[in-house]
Amino acid sequence: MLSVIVFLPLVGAVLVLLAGGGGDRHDRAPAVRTLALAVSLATFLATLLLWWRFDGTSADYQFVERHAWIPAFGIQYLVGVDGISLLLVVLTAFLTPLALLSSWDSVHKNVKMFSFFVLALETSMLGVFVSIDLFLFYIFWDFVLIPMYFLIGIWGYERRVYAAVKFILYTMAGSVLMLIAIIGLAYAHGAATGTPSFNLLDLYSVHLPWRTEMWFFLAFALAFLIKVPLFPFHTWLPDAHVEAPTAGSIILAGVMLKMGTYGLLRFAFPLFPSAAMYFAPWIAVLAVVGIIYGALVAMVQPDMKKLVAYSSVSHLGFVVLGLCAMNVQGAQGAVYQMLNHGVSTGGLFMIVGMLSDRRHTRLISEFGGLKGVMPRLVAAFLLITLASIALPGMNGFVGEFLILLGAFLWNTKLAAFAASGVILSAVYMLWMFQRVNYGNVTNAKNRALPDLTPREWTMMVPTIAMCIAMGVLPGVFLRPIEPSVKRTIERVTGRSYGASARPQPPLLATLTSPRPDAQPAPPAPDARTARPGRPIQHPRPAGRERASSE
Amino acid sequence: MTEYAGLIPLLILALTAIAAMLAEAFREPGERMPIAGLGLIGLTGAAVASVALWNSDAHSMGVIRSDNFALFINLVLCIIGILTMLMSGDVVERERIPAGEYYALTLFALCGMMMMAAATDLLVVFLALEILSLAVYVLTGIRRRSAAGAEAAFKYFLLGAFSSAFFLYGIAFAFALSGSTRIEQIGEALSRQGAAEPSMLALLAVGLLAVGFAFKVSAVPFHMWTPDAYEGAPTIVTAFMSTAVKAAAFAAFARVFLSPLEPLKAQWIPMLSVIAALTMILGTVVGVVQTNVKRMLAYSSIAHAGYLLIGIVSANTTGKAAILFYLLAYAVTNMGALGIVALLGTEAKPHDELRDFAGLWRSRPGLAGLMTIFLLSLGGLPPTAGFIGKWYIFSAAVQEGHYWLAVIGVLTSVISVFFYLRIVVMMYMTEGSDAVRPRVAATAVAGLALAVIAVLYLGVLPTRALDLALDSISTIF
Amino acid sequence: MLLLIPLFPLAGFLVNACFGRRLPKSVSGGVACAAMVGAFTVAVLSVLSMMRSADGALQQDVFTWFASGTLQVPFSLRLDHLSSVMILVITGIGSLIHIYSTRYMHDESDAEFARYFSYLNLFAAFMLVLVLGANFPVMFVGWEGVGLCSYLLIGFWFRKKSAADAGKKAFIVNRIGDFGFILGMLLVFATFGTLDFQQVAAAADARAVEHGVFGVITIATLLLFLGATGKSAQIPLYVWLPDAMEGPTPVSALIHAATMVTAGVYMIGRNAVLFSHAPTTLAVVAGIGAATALFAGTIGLVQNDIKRVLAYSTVSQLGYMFLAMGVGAFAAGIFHLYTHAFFKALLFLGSGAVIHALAGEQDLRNMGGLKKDLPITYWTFLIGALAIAGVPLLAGFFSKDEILYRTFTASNSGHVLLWAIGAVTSLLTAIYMFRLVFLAFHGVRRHDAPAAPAHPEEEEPAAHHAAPAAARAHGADSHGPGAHHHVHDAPPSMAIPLIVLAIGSIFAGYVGVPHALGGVNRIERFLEPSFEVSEAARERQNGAGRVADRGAQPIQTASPQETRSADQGGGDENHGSAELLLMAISSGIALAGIGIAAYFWLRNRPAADRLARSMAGPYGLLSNKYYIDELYDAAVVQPIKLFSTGGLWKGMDAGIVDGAVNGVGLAVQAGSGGLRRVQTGSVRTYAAALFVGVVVILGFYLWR
Amino acid sequence: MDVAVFYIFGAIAVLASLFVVAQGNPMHSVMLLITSFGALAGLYVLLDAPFTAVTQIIIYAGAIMVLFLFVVMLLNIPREDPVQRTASALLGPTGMRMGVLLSVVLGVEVVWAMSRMAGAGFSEGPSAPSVSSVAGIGGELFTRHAFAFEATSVLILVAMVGAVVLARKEQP
Amino acid sequence: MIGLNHYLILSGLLFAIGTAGVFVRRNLITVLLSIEIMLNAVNLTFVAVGRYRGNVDGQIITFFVMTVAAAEAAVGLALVISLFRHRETLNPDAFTSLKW
Repeated sequence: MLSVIVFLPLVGAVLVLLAGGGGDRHDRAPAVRTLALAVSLATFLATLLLWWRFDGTSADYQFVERHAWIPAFGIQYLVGVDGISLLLVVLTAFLTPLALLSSWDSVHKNVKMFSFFVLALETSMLGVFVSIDLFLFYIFWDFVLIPMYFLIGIWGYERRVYAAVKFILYTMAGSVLMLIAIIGLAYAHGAATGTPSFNLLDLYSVHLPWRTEMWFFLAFALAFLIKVPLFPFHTWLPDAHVEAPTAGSIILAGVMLKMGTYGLLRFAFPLFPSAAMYFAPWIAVLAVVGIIYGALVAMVQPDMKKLVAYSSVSHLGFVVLGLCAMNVQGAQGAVYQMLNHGVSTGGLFMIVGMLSDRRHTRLISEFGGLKGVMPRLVAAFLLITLASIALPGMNGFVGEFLILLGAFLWNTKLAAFAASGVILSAVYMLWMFQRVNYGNVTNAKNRALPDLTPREWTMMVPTIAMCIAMGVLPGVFLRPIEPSVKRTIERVTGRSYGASARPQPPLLATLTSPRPDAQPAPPAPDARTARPGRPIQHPRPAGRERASSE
Repeated sequence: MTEYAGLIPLLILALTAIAAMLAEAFREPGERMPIAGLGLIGLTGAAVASVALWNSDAHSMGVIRSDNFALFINLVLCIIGILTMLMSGDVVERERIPAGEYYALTLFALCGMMMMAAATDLLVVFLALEILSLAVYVLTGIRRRSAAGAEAAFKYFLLGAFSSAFFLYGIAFAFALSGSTRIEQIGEALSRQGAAEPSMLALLAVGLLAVGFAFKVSAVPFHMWTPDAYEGAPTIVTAFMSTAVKAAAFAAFARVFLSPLEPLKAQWIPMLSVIAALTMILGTVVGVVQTNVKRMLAYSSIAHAGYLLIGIVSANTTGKAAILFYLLAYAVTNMGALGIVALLGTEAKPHDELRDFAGLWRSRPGLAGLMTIFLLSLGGLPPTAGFIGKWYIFSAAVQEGHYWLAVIGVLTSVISVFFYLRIVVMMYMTEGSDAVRPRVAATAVAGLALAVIAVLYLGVLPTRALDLALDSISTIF
Repeated sequence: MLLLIPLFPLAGFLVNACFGRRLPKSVSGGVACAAMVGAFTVAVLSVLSMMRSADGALQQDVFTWFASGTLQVPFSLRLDHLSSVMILVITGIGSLIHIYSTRYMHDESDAEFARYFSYLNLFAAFMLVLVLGANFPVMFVGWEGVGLCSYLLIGFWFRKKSAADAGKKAFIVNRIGDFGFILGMLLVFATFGTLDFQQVAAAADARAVEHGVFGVITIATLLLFLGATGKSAQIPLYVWLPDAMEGPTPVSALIHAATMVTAGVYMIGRNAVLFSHAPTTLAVVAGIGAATALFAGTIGLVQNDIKRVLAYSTVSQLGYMFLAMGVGAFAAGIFHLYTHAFFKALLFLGSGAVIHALAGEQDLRNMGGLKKDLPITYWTFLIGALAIAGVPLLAGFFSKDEILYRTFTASNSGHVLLWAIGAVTSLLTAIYMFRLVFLAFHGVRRHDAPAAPAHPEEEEPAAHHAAPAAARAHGADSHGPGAHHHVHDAPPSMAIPLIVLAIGSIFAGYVGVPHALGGVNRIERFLEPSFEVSEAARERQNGAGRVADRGAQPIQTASPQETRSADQGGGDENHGSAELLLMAISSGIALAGIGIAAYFWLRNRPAADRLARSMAGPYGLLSNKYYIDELYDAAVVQPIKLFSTGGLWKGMDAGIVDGAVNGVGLAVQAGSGGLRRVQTGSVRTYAAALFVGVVVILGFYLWR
Repeated sequence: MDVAVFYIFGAIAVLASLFVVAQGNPMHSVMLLITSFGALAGLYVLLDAPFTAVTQIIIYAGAIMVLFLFVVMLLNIPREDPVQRTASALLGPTGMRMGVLLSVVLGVEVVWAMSRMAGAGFSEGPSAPSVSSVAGIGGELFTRHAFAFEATSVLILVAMVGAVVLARKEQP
Repeated sequence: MIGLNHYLILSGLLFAIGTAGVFVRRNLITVLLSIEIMLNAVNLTFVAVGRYRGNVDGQIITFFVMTVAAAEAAVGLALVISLFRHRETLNPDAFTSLKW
């Protein structure tokens, strides 16, 4: 089942190659497009089936497939989904057809190869999310770069080559260190049990010396944080986004950035709990800086795509913050926010793509007064904008609220700073929205732009429907996430002594004089804040103590 | 029979080479003769013989040991040879290279390489080295009309001779140490001495032998000949020597350093680590600004030597197996990449400058696609052989705790991706020059197809090859 | 049943949003009005059934909205006495304003007309959710939702830059408040482990009142109050409301006078128990409220845009309400909210009628003498003005008086000062309202008069309104009919709402006749239960209540009820005369204000100009609204923009961060360029390199 | 006696070699190298290796050096080019001096290493009887070193083919 | 008494002189001659070690080295001739068309 889902797009990609004939044949383009779309839709339907058959109450991996691959090194073809990855898989399959649609009219250059790369990209992204074997994961992880590189480099805008090269080198530079850490981890397992293993579930139980754990964590975290991208590792993103074709931007923002946060949650944190606990505050600080920084920089961007790109930096900062909080609300909210951001930012890029298809520019100053010209498109734009600024009732709110709640329960100050992102997101999005859509039509070129075409309707309707559905009925999505998130948190915090002694929220600690007042009333907001029976310790990760006693 | 069984692949190749010369001698002027076919037959025969000898661990004449290690290298060399033969046909004709001599020297070189990989006597290693070196020097300069070819050959020759003098001096010290050039005896003498306080002779021997091998594998700072020789040589020869010479030299390197000199591990690991690091760094860094594809790939080949050195530095099972696998992966990859460069050349122009690749995607999408796969493999991106090879090598380093080498390795491989991508950028993202693109012969296509299949096969399903490599290293150590 | 109330307008929204472009105005307007009337009907029925129900409240858990860990957020609606007042106001006044709008907006195209009504319906839906929400997140849905609708409606004439800017400003300023609201919510959850109003109240009740303590409840309530200042346009976040007058006038009436802006007041009332446990916060609320009331009142004195005057008046009145909340007079605050909804809606609609009649003219200086032409408008407007001024026996009198009385008798420190401010504000209110009345309806028409040349400082930011109408007629988006024509009075569909509201403005106050006047203050008694911890919640709290058992019981569990009943007990006997006295004073103030206005703007208009000239400094300050907008712009907006552009984007991002990234690339290239120079091409260099290697290696070995 | 002979031949070899590299005329260099080889042959005799000494004279001095001489005369360049001003410092006289310096360092290193290897089998006379008979050498050569011997045939074949390929005049 | 290290030192000196030749001389033929010096130095080592160890291998290896030297000389001189044909010079520094 899973393998079928993962490799169906690849098979489709090969079929596309065959169907496209030799060279760049324009007469075959419609057939190629249709075929690619059909394949991606079939994949999407398959993922829906997967969701349908998924047992949302279990935290275990489901639909597991296991084949020996390189037995000498304990490498397996081992795939499965749990609550965390399930919806990301669905998201990937959901966005790919939209991405294909978004480039329906704007890509003319070698449609065959374009479709090929998009489908290959889908396979690799799906592979990233379903891999349980770290080696397999890394292969997919790295392979993702290749199709994306070509998508940006061939079908992008003016500075596409620079952006593509920067994209691939930057993200590769981060991930190669992770490769070393993966290998080191596998051998650590080998040293402990006699056989190296790349199976994630085996590796969860590996105990590392503090220094090793720290370095490995940093290697993993760097790879993921670059991908996220967390401030200050984000500069590849604006370039990549701005230069990528619409489909590339949609997938890049919609799915690929999530690979980073997914990796943090799935790999970096549970594999190295002590180090994760030790570094989480620092990462969270970066995340909060990123939230504000991304928003402020987004505010002053003259280019819509760049603006949305920086907004991604800001939004993903929320996700990372939620992960760093490592409590149920934070982590669940983070996972949810990954989905939200995928849909809403995907939608934003679709809109920007539509505008730039019409006008061949993305500069905000080139637009103005579009609402009078294209009311439907602007209405869609507005809805997506609202989803992006986390209006309650749209998807973004639930995620951001949970994240802020989780963060708040963990560290009040950070959450307070992060919450200012709520203001700033409204500032930059609405300002952009206003400059583009309101006012008089000042630029004659904008006077006669066509409104949404049927093709664009078919892109926008599902996207907006998802935005609203995820805002109104988040339970449907949150429920399967919860068991897996909880288990992950147990892995991270249960094993680390630091968990029970998370620092008291400083704001409360300093501002409330009678201490009992500050104690949360039962039911305790989160199992993590106070675990009965655990002595409160100095909030220092155990590993440090281990290291210092050596 | 068993006394000579291990020589069979060598003999087959030597005889094929002689047959090629004779064929040339009996060729009427202007007659086309499928000498490459002859070579293919011989190489296939050698490969079959190698397979047949598998697990036999045949010792022949006291100095040739056709253990699985040597046989694995034999197979790699046969693959390189076969690919060379397949892709040479057009090139030889186009460049007006004397066909008989070209094939004969290639086959002699391969013969020398196999000898080098299997030799258990330093003297034989030296002779084999000279055989392959002389053949390759000549191949480098085989285009007599080309001044660059002559210059490249001369530089290669002069430095080769210079370094082989050092190598020989090293052998002399090893001889002084143990009274023999047989590696078993050297090993015995060394382990008799104990590793604690190695004698001055042993150290000199290690240092000078390392110099000789490092030269052949083009490690920094013994690499200077590489870019010039690779650039000046006919491209197909570049492909051949960048892969085959490296394979043979690393085989001997591993056999000598990991077996008799193993007791001195503590002495040579720091030295080779530094060399490996320098090699990786210099190879990639200088590769960044190259504008000639052959020269770029020459620097890339230097970098790859650095990665392979990590395997030797690691000096463990994984490392040794990794060397073998990496050699195989690198062989098919680089043969493919340089093969395409060779096939793109025309009589008038070699078309090996970066800008000559502009727009290849339009004019020759197939070649561009293959080139991309080869370049990705060189860069170590999945799902290609190059990735598995790098992973394997770095595994070895990590296993031994040489994290810093692994880190340098991965970081330089990122840098190297940059210059591989420059070619990709040219091919896909730059508007094309209207360079004449020659037809590509069916045999060459077959060769490229073989190479790309191998690259992808080794990248996706490396298990068999990895097992084979692991199976091949039991006898050295 | 409760769900139906917001669903009606939501359905109306969906119909108009999806099909409105193709529907004629009669249908889309009809649908919208029907939805509101339907909602009103259901609301009345709900209130009736609530009154009959045992615990005086109706609750409906629709579904679990979201849940994570111990956080459970059901989508619950709750109707109790407090919210019943609100939903009646919203649906009732909302219906009237919808009806009014069908005429007022009739000049728009079909599509715009439908868009207008879809927004208006959506607003009503969100407002009802806000009011009915049984927990913080659901309230927040409405809270943000109304903000959105406000944004959309303010920017309804999106082609006008000022309108779009105002909409954006409203939303963003609201967001600043929401920032506080969210944090407050989070802190509430972190403290009490729940977000349900009832449970929070019960849990808070179990804690000590934070007298003189800057405790967690104080922080939480302050944060929530920040949200309230945003939504209800209090200092320091009031700046959006005057600008919001860029929207259509009915919108100003509904959203920016009657309903949305009172959400902050409502929210405090909703969390009365929580707030009464934080005296510090209450003091802040009272202080801010009073300051805002005075501050806005002074500005209102000199504005020349008819709607802006009303807007500052609204801000000022909202300040009153907060003052009431701050002194613990929650019922009085809500009472004023309720009466204010009537007369302020009336005033806005009346001004709308004027504007409609004058083809979009909003500048007072261009009006005058409209009494004859617009009799209905005039008389209804006059009633509204009298009501807001606090003239006895009209609605505003009772509620305003209640607030002043409560303030005077409050236990807050400085309560007399607060009272004094309130009284002054009351005077100002009377003055500016009647300035408005006299300028607009009395005297002679000055519609083509240029803006007073003698007072260049009177050039308002919104000066384009004052520009000759003929010039504006060219604007494609001028919302009035193009040219001057016969000035006509409000047509029936506009007149009827005016009349109904006028009646309301007169009689709405009689539900709260104070004891001093022999009344029973029915509204206060009606609202009381909503400001206390319900028995059911208290039981739940005690049942689960480990908190109450932990440690010593708080020394003093001051529920607002106790404080109030203590006050009241004394009030009836001891303060009865005091209350009458105060009442007399305020009545006097109102009449004095009217008198002053009459002197300056009816009798001796040059005196007003002279006064303005002689006090040019203060006058300029006031007419420029204390330069607060400019201050914000210079102190906050521009620095952030500059910092973001120059510091963060160009400096940090492109310079340092990306510079580092590209720097690595350049360093590699430079290193590459340098290292390749070693490759001289000369074989002897190569040999030297090789030789160096040999010598170094041997040296390394021999050295050791 | 042995000592004197060693030093005399050694001195000749070193001096002749020095002059080979120290003076510029290739013809003279070849001649001096032959002298050096002769001295080495003398040392070989001193080392009880008369057969090697003979081959040294006959093959090395006689055949190989004649080949060199032949090429020197064929190309007829009695003097080398003057030092050119080149762009890179590594090519100029400084570079040359650096090379010489390196050689000196190498020489010092080796000499230092060798002189430190006093002790058994190094500083005293030969301990084992010498095997210097041609028969003995031949026996060893064709048994233990048979493969190497065969390998040289390939080597020579390659050299021959190579020399022919490289030196042959381009066919029209 | 002449010890083995005398021979080794002598061969070391010769080897170093040979290396120097590669750098000093600007004539390809002399450079080749320098390499011959180096090979001969090594030969001396082999013979001396063989003698002092009573091992005939030293002399045998010398023969192989001579063969190699001959082969190298053949190829090297062929290359020299080929180069000379292209450039009419034997200065190694003249051949720098391949660089960087």
